[in-house]
Amino acid sequence: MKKLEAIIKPFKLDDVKQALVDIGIRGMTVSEVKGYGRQKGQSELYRGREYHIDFLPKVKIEVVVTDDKVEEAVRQILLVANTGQIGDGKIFLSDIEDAIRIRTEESGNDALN
Amino acid sequence: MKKLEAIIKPFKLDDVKQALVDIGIRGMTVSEVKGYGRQKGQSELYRGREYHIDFLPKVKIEVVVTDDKVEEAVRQILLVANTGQIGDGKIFLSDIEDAIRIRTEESGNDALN
Amino acid sequence: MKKLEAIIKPFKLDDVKQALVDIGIRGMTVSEVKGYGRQKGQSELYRGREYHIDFLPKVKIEVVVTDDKVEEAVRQILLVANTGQIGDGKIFLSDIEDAIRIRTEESGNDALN
Amino acid sequence: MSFQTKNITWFLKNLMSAAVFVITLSVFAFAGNTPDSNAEALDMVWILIAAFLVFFMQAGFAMLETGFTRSKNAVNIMMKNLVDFSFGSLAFWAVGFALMFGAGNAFIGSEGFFLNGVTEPTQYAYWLFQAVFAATAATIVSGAVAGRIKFSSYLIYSVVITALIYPVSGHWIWGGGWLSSLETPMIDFAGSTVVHSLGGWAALAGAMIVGPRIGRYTKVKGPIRGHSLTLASLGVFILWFGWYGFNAGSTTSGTDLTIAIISVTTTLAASAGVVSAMITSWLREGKPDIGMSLNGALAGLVSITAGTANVSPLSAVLIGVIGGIIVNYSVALFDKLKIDDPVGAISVHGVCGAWGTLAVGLFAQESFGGVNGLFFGGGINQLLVQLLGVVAVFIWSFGLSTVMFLTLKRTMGIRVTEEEEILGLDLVEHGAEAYPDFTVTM
Amino acid sequence: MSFQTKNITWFLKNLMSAAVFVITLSVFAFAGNTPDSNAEALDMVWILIAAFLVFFMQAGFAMLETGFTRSKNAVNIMMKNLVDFSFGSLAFWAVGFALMFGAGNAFIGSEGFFLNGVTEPTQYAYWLFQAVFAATAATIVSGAVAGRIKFSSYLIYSVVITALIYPVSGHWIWGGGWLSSLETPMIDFAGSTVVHSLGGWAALAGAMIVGPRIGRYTKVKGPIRGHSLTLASLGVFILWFGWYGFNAGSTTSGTDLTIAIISVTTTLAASAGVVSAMITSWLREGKPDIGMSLNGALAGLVSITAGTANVSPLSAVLIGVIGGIIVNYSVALFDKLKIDDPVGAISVHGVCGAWGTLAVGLFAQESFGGVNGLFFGGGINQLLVQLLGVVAVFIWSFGLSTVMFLTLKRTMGIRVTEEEEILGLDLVEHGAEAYPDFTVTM
Amino acid sequence: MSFQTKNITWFLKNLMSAAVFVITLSVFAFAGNTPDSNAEALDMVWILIAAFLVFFMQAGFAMLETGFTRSKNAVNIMMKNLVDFSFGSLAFWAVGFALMFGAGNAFIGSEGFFLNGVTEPTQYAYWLFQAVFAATAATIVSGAVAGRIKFSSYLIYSVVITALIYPVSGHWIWGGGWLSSLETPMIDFAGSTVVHSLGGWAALAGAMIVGPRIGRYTKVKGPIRGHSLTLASLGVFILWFGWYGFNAGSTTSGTDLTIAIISVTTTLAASAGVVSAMITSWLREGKPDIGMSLNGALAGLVSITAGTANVSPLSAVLIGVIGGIIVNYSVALFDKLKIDDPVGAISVHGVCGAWGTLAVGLFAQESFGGVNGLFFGGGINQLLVQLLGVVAVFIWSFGLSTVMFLTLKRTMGIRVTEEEEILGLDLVEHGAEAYPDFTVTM
Ligand SMILES: Nc1ncnc2c1ncn2[C@@H]1O[C@H](COP(=O)(O)OP(=O)(O)O)[C@@H](O)[C@H]1O
Ligand SMILES: Nc1ncnc2c1ncn2[C@@H]1O[C@H](COP(=O)(O)OP(=O)(O)O)[C@@H](O)[C@H]1O
Ligand SMILES: Nc1ncnc2c1ncn2[C@@H]1O[C@H](COP(=O)(O)OP(=O)(O)O)[C@@H](O)[C@H]1O
Repeated sequence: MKKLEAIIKPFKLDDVKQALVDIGIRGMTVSEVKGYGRQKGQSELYRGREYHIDFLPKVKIEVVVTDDKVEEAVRQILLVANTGQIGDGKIFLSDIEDAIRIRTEESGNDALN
Repeated sequence: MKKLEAIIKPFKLDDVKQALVDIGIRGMTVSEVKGYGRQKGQSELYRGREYHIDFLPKVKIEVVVTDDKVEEAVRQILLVANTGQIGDGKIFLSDIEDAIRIRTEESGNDALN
Repeated sequence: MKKLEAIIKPFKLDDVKQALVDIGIRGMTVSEVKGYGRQKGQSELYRGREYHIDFLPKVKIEVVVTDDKVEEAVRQILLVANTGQIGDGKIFLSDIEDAIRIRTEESGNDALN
Repeated sequence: MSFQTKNITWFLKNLMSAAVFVITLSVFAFAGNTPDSNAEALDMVWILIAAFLVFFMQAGFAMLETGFTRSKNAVNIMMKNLVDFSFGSLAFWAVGFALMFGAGNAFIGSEGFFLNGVTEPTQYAYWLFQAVFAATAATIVSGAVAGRIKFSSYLIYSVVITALIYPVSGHWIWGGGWLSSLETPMIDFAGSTVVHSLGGWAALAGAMIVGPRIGRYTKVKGPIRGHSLTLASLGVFILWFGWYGFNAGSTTSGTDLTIAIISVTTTLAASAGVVSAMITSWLREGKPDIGMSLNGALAGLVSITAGTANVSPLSAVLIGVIGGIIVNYSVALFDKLKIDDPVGAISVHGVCGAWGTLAVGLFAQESFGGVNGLFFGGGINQLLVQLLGVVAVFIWSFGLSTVMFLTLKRTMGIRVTEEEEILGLDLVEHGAEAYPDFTVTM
Repeated sequence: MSFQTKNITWFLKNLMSAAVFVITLSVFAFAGNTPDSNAEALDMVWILIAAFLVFFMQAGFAMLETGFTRSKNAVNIMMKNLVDFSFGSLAFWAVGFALMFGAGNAFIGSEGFFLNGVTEPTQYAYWLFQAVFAATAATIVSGAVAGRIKFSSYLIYSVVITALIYPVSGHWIWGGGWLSSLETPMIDFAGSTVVHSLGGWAALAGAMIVGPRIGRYTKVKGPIRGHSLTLASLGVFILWFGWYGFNAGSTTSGTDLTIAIISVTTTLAASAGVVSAMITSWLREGKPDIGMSLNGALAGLVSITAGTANVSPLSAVLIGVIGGIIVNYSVALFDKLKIDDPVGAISVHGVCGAWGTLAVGLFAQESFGGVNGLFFGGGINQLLVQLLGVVAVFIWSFGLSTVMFLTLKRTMGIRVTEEEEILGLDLVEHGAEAYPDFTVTM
Repeated sequence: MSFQTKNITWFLKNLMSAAVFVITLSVFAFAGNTPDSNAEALDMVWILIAAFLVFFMQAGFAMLETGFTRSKNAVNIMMKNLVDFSFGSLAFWAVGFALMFGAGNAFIGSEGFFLNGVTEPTQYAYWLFQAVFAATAATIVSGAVAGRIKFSSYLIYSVVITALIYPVSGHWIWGGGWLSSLETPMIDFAGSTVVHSLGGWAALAGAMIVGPRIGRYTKVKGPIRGHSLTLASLGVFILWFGWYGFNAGSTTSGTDLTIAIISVTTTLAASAGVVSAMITSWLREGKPDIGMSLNGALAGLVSITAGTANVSPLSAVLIGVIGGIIVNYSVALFDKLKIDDPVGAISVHGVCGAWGTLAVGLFAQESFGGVNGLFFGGGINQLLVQLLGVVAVFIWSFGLSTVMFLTLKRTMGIRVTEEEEILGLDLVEHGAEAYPDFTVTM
């Protein structure tokens, strides 16, 4: 079981969600984050002064998938979230030891279906 | 040392927190997230049109515990956060290599007490 | 490749970011969280009643670094985020199996540079 | 005469002959501007502007209530405020006004339904002024039952209060009924009792019958905090602003120069309410509490409303100071009694309304409103009459509201289910979220 | 006479001699307060206060529009509202007023640019009242094109509408032009057509030419929701409050006692609009929808604006009820036509404005405004004239706005790029964020 | 005459005899409505409504200031605005009014404490009008010291400014003191100097002595941004609305027809301020900046306040344009000087207030206010007197405020600790959070 954490541009959320659902993933958890990276933040104005914002709004999608789905899921995200511009984000992969569904107390892969 | 990530219904936060505290867990970190899953989102209205909201408000509790506490913590969460209805959420377990308390620079299990 | 999750006091965010950037880290992801811990929450008033707030505002910095940078990154965070007072926060270390840059599909350490 | 007719002959064609212009503009005037017609017009202008200001108090109530409650119920609060005014003003047009001001007996009026028979402009103006008052009484209840009452039940209730509960006791005091026909008539100049206490006691009945919000008194955790003290504060500023219409407009005459002293006593009592409520909270809790300070402003305003034309500035300050203290202890008391009133409406409107009404019996001064209270050598009579009025309206409003809310409870139900309450009224009652910007960030 | 001169002789030096005081204060008065001078002064006070209230509607529009749109465009909405009033009032001063009210022909006026030649105080007051109306017409467009129009293009457009589009058709109806010179002159008391439909049809042209927001009709996902229904509701309360100035102020006379009945019909129609819009949405969707209820209030207000001085309270209720129903179906219709109007401006102002204008031909009653409509035995003439006015203004406003927006589109461009729209107008047009508190939490 | 007495005989009983009704309603009137009594009443109605509008500016200031500052200080801003008005109006009642308008010498008044000896209604009205002005002066300081001043110190300061600092220089200019007794008296019609500059210079002293917020000038990171530009914009709309009361109310007379031209110059100057401030920011920074545009509106308003009754519409536009440019450079200047003024109060009120006062000496025109300035052939005298007034008030206000703030600093302390500032004033001073909805989501 692996966790994919995808940091993406906010307006890609719907597309990425749909792409994941289309390959049979049935759950995910999303949060608003701020990202710092190569994509340099906007320059903004505030009461007549220009300044630089380092942190840009991003969306983090966390999705735990069974091992056999990892590759496909990554491929889908790469496909859909890519705009070709700096700041498209990253996918981080890590190991999840177990998952438990609170309602049924199922665990392991069963908890994900 | 393990990390438990519990995605729960927001109104269960206080109960889960208390349950964890009661078994001697002394710290946790909480964030607001949106969840997609089997629990189908509400249908809402907006200026005369009905539509469907896929993402529902959830709360994510992250708690890093020593290995010996994992089982008990999971049990407590299952006990308290369960309403028997779809959408109660998940617990994900993963490995944490080390924890460091910033103030004292203690690391390992000491950082958690 | 490791992930550092640092839970810090919000007003330290800028300093920590700068410290990480100064040692050559080129990306990180930040989110607002609420923390429960030893630092006892403020006592607040609401319409004439005193009460206690358990959860305090914290900032979570997630940064994925190549193995050789872990130690330095931790040291920097400890250096900068420490105020010597309860509630300074924690750093959690965990393993990341892979990172992929969405734009270029680079993976591994390359995705982090 | 319609707008455009006037405009035709207006402006530039007459640029060279300003005199002609004035004549044209004042067609009616020349048909006979007299001191009396001018006085009548000025009175009407005053009533109308005051009515507009009182209308605007609806915005104040909406902001105050939503600020003091959770974001998951914000839409519901807005709907309740919008709808109690709308249904309320229609109900007051159809029924309420006739019961309150129509010829009738000492208990109730009975003529003028649907403004039938009304032809005088001044009567229309007066209707509007009274309608916005009636809607205020209805709105007071909204805050006290926020977060758990069923929208449909609230809607029915708000029609009943504006069509029946408010007008009847209003008739007693303002419509020529028994409380105004006593040898020493009750004095409630702008409605500490007629409007505020009435609303406050209805709110009390509502809060008791609908019961406290889930988690309010059952858990160790703190109070259920509101979602925007900024908007709550804005609400108080708007209410204070509108209150000038409420109090000074109650002369229903702009040629009655007491409007000046009324405006002054209103200002001073409100200020004094803020100061004393804040200091009281500071002494009790160690910090100047914003919730109490905001409530202090309203407490001062409600307290001065009955006697605003009858007391000196100094007395107004004292009345406000006491109002500000009362509200602190009253809120604490209802909390101890586990009567859950998210915005403090019972204390602010009910209790301070009663205090303000009694205060007239103490502080009234002949040189202001023609009557002396206890402290100014007028004896205890006025005070007793005021007390009688307070009690009578309490019995009427609390009694009828209790009947009404209980009936609703037993028939269509008065409270949303536990699950609905947890999800929030916005979602379950209106299918809406107040601040849904997350998934739409695009 | 300047302020301080009066003050010198003012107050305490004369404390002992109040009589002297009054004399001092009323230097001018004693030079000759007459019933006519008083009536003139009262008229002016009324116009000015009404103008202030109409000005305040800008705040209402700003809140309504920002509430119904996303937070990433909130600053842009504020800027548009601030700037259309500012540029608009300057444009109306320089050009618009002369075209609308200056002596000229049946189609257009042509004297009084820059208030040239104006010396009478009443004319200044009248200018202000008209300027805030003109700015209202401009602001209506803002909501319909929100979230994608280029700021610079909007700015140019708002100058054109206040300097040219609004004044010319305004001249026809209010400035002595052809629609007011017909045998049966068109009746549009406070501007259902002159202001609201005009703005609504311009909004229609704008929304069509600028095109829908990205994702609005192309995806399965739901509507693009606004970021604060609380602020949107506040906006409606403010607009309703300001509308009293809009309608009752349109007598441009405080001695004209019809201001009372106007205020009453305005209140009842707005209330009726809320009630019927809410019930309609309840029946159609199963829940009382807040967006529709808020739009219902505005629909009622827009609908009564033309006939506010010409219809009975009961007719006002009916007009409002129908307005509230219309707005439901109209919003749905434009959605089906994929004309993206984030705040419903086209339906509320355009369609309900037309309905309100026609309603005068149906519901007008001699005992109120001197004219009978179809339902009261006046025959069909007035209705036909109203229809003529509706159509004429539609052609003018929609036509000219189309030309204007198309010209802008082909020259400087009318819409931000896709990338900019996604990032939000606040960032790309103003370098700002409306709620930037995250990284600054410190 | 109390309300209910009137009501008894009111309405439906007399439905058949409207004539009787009018008589009943106008008991006083028939005792003698005269042109003079009507004029007096109209003057009072005007003063009061204007005072209500100026009161409402408190809401505007509260929204503006909270919008431009961080959410962790939002409650504190609300409290400061609520409390400076409340303490301020009590202080002005007790002391300030007597010092300002009481008989005395050229420097200070000394009669009428606690409204002692005041009996005339008009004097009460005048007190209220002056009290809301005094509170405005106090509130101006609030924004400049936001985010770090101790609440208790602010509270004391706000009493001192309304009880002493404002009234004394006010006496010089409006109360019969030396600046109004010069051969060529200073002209400050509605208070560019008396109110705004005074407040602005006090704000300057405050901001300098309390020092910049942590991180404001010490780090590379950008400015400390506010938490809601939406609320800040709402604040500006409210202020603009209230300003009509501020300026046009300053005739303290509704029969003085200059209220029309005042309202026009106020509107045009504000609009011009927006336009020029926006364009200046656009040229300087490449984008139309909302902060500057909002400040531009206020800059235009402050700038026209002194000369609003003395200049032509065209001059008003020029005065506003220059105000809008000044505010851009002034904000930048104080930033360079590291004087931290989160809302720009010093520039808007202090600097533009001075500009507006001087502008009278340049643009005054006999045909408007009876006096000619330099540009209209009046010579340099008026300008020099204006300059004298500007300098005198600067010395008085800045001097006394400096003394006051330094005294507070050395005694009870004027600034919260670093840790408290980082946590936010809401938590440490009031034990509150403005938006605490997270843990309560339930
Ligand atoms: N090492 C990292 N650890 C955690 N998050 C990162 C890291 N590097 C980048 N990110 C996240 O990915 C986002 C995009 O990265 P950026 O360098 O701007 O563009 P790109 O991924 O296209 O090279 C950042 O805003 C940040 O949220
Ligand atoms: N595979 C997953 N990865 C990450 N989060 C998930 C996953 N599946 C579910 N979740 C989270 O758990 C929540 C509850 O899941 P859901 O399927 O709705 O109900 P249940 O857990 O009762 O089956 C979701 O809203 C989502 O936040
Ligand atoms: N076991 C834990 N798991 C996850 N987060 C924790 C844990 N313990 C502490 N935290 C986070 O660290 C923050 C600081 O911890 P706290 O115990 O208050 O102070 P300190 O780290 O100085 O001992 C908490 O607010 C919480 O967000």
